[in-house]
Amino acid sequence: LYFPQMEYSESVFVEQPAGPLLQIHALKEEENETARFSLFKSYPWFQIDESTGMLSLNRSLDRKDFALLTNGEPLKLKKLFLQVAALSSEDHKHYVRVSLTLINATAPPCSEVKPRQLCFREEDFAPHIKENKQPGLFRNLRPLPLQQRCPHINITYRVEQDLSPLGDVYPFELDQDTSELAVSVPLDREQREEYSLLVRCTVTTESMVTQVDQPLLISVHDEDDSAPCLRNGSDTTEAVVEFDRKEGAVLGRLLVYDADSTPIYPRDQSRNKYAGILLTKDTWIKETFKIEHTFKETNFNHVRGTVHEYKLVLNRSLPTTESRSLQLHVLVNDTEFQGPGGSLVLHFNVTILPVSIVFANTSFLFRIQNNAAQFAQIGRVCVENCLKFHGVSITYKLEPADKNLTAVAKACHSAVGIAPGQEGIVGILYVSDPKTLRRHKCLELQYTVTAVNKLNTKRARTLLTITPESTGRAPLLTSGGRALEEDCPLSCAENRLRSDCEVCGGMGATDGRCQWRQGSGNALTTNYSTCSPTLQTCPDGQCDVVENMNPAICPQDCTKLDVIGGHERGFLSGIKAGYGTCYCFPGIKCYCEKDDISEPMCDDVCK
Amino acid sequence: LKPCSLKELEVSVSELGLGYQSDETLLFRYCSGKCNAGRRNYDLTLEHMKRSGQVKKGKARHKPCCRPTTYDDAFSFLDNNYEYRTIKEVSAKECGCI
Amino acid sequence: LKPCSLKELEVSVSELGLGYQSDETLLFRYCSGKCNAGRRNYDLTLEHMKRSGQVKKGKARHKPCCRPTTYDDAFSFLDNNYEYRTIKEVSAKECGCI
Amino acid sequence: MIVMNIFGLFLLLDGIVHSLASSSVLSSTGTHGWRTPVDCVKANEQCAVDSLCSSRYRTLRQCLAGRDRNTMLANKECQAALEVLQESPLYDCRCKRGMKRELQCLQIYWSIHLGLTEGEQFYETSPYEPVSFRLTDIFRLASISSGMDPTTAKGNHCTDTGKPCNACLDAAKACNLNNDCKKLRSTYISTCMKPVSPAEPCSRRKCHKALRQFFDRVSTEYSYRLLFCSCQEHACAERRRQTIVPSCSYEEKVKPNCLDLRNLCRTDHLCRSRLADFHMNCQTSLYSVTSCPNDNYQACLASYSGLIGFDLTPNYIDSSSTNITVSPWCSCKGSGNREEECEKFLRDFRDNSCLRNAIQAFGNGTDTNLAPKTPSSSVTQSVKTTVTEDIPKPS
Repeated sequence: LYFPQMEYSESVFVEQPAGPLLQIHALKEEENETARFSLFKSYPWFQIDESTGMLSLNRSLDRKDFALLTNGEPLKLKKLFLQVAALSSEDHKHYVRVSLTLINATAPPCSEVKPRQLCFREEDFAPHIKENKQPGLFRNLRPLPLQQRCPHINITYRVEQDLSPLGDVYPFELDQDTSELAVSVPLDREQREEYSLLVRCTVTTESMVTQVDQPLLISVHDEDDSAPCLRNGSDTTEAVVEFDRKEGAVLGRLLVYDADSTPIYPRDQSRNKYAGILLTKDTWIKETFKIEHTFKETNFNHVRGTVHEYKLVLNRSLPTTESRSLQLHVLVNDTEFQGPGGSLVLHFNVTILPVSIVFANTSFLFRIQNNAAQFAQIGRVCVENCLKFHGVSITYKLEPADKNLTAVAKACHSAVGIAPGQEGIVGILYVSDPKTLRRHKCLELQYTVTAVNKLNTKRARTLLTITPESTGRAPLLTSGGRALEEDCPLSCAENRLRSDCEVCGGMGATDGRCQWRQGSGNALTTNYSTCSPTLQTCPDGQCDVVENMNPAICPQDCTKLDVIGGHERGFLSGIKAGYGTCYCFPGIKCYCEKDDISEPMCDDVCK
Repeated sequence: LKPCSLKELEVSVSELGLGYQSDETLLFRYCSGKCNAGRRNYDLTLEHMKRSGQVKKGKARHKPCCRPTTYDDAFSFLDNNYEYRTIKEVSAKECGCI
Repeated sequence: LKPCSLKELEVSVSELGLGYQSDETLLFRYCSGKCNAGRRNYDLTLEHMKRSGQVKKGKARHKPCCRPTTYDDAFSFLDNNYEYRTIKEVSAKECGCI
Repeated sequence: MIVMNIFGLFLLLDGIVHSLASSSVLSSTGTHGWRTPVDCVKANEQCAVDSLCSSRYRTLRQCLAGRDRNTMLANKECQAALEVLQESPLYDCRCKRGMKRELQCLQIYWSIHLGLTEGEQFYETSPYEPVSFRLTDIFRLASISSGMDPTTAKGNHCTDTGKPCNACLDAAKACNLNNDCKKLRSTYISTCMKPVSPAEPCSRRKCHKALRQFFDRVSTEYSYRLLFCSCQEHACAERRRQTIVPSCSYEEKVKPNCLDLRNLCRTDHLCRSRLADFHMNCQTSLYSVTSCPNDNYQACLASYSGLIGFDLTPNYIDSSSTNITVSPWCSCKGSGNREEECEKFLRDFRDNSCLRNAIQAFGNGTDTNLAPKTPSSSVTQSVKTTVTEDIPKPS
């Protein structure tokens, strides 16, 4: 048994005479079912006929009753919820809720009742019919209390079907005497899940004939009566593992369709449940791969269905040396489909290629100004295909190519360092000891750079040459003959004016001089003016591993401290946008201020 | 000139001059006035030291200044591009001669 | 000019210029230096308000001043008339840009 | 269709036991006389000192806490406990929004009411006492502070000629001039805008908490103006949409199913209560001038704002200034056979004439005497009935 609507509702006026209120219907699921109706809680005013399901008012509601029902609160109307039970022959009870709006006023005379109210209930829930079930009556169109109260008004109904795109004739019949609608044949939701009828009601009084139309939308409820299918998709796909060897990497995906709808709620009891099982006993396979299954609603010619996606995913990171081919089989099973063909098998042809750690170029050549500051970035080294790697961690090591160097040459070679950048994929070369470079006027530095894969110590080597160059620029002197640089701050970012910036060096400056970026715009902008060690990498919204070595290098990308003045912070660090010029006192705070200060204003109060 | 105390002015965020564009307004409170009664032995001594040349002039301040001692909580607003912004320590809460 | 910090000078009590005569000496500590990194949104805003005429110049200070934030404990000594004297808040303990 | 795995004992006691579900009508056989409802914390304290009541209440809680709640409720002891508790003040106790120990009060309320109702109800009875605020008061409030009174807000544009009126901007200005409002507004904004990690642009939980604190503590004179300001142009409507910082408190990458979201809400007593209150006070009523139950706009606005900061946080879905549409962040995709129920749940937000009238009335500072738009017949199928032609009968 099932009720053909989510809830019933009707209104009851004070002093409304006893009589029929609502016809409750229960439709059969099985041929031999019969329904015995009852009220879950009995009330002095309401009763239901055990066999017909007619809910009626058996004595009218007076003002005292209404006060009792509203706990004495001065309300105009009160919602009372009844629970109607329908007991089926196999002693199974089903409930539906009836919401009665009790109105603390007497019913208006029939002459004041509008045709629409005579024809249709105020608040009605759309009916639904379960697919593949027995035909039967499911709805009484007529508001029964008004039928009783205004017998002299003749009401007739006609039901018309809209222009159905599928051209089919709707399986519904209207009993003109009882105004009850019936479904005449079992329905198939996978054919059509909604019927849009037009109910035409004609109201005839002594003086007037009025016609009132109202659409009626009947939905068809689903049950799991469709098997999984591929809908001319494939059950096999290739899955290649090469550069992306990281846990969680998606290697391949296959789709399975189901004409049934799959509710995602309630989550744990979701109907039409699908399982995807990897058919293997091999522990290596079980530890290395897993199947991820998701589903979502889709549409098969105006009817909701479901598309299930099965993804083959790496369950752990694979070493670069791993190399093999295998075929994986996945059993897809519609656990609730009773009929044949409830499951099918998907196939993933998996090929795992080894990844070699080699340097493509036979050697690396870099140049660096000999007045480069500490932490000036020289360049990046990277093994072949490194930018495609995921889940492969490489460490880079720098050693002088010549084992027996002089002390000075050794010192020169130790003036350059290498740091792991970008999730340990590249090696960033930087100046670690600029003074040594300058003091010893170091010439060409020859290194062997070794790339080692952390997981299996596979390594690769190549030559790397760094040639320090002189800028040929004489240092700027102060009026007193001292190198201007000595008055400069440690960090380029501290310079607020272009004039100071371009005469100073600072940490990270590649050619010994800071570089000024002239901003634009009069409001907050990502293109704010600022003084940088190298505009190539600072500011670029990335606080890279070398910039992160010292707060004085590039606070514009790395600061997490206060920024005063109009600004917008970078997502996790740095200044994404600023007003005018942004300058910083590393380790303290940064400022973003108008940069056209002609002369600092210092009135008598500020001295 | 009145003694150091809290003054207030209703201004729009754009009028703060920080670069934010928003028509929202706030009460901007600032400290203004003289600190006659705020001087300590320290100030007298320092003034004397500067006069007697023991301490270079122009470097150390021998008078208290009328400044905020605490600031209002951070102020958040919606700017004219419908982005939310927050400004810290923009308005004084209490003033003092320090 | 160095940032705001604590300086010290050994002086005799008489040299304090407070009128006490005693040959005893003490370490006189004072605050001196620039407050570059001390300005807040308050200062930027106040400066802008003064420039734009919303706040009268010469009344409110739009820059932090380098001043003591705490003072040494009271200092007692025997003056030249063999009387014991005590002076409070004569020497700075900590400095800050306020 | 609600298929109930039946309480065995209820079958037996079907005709006798009168445990009323959602309305506080007393058993039909005996009239217990009417009790002035007390708050559930007091009712619990009164029950605690009554040995019979306290032991039965303990039993009921064990019945409800049991693994298979329905079978537990079917046993004799549980049933007897229910019977006794219907006589105690616990039976029709209520709670007040913002009362001390509100959560405890709600926990007591639901511990009783979950025992009385059969399975999941679409509309649950609100645990909160009805708000008896007279309608006109809140609108006098709105008209005073919505810029009509020059003293409260600087340059209140709504009266300036020429400049487009932006009532939401004026609401923000008024808030910024009130210490409490400014502080709590700045707190929730900065909380909701603070990145947590690369994968988490904000902490939704902290943002919700800060929003709840704002709407609980700031006077409705300021909070309603920010939330329900009336707009004539896009800038104002977008500012109104941004009021609750939707990027953190409202939007999510994937839209959950609304029934799923409702279920999540109902696992938390506070959210469950606020949703029941919203349904109770904002459910479109065909029998009232304003479409609101008992013509009480204030109750509807209060329960709408009471939902903000919970899983079901609603918000304006666009920055259109012509029509007001609010909705929780969810869809009815994947509802299976419960699509109609899901659509109905969503319609109670998106197509709710009571809520819309209440917001518009507040925004315009109008009173109910100005007849609002005639309430559209909200036949569940939400398609208008058309009366085609009147043909006088030939005499």
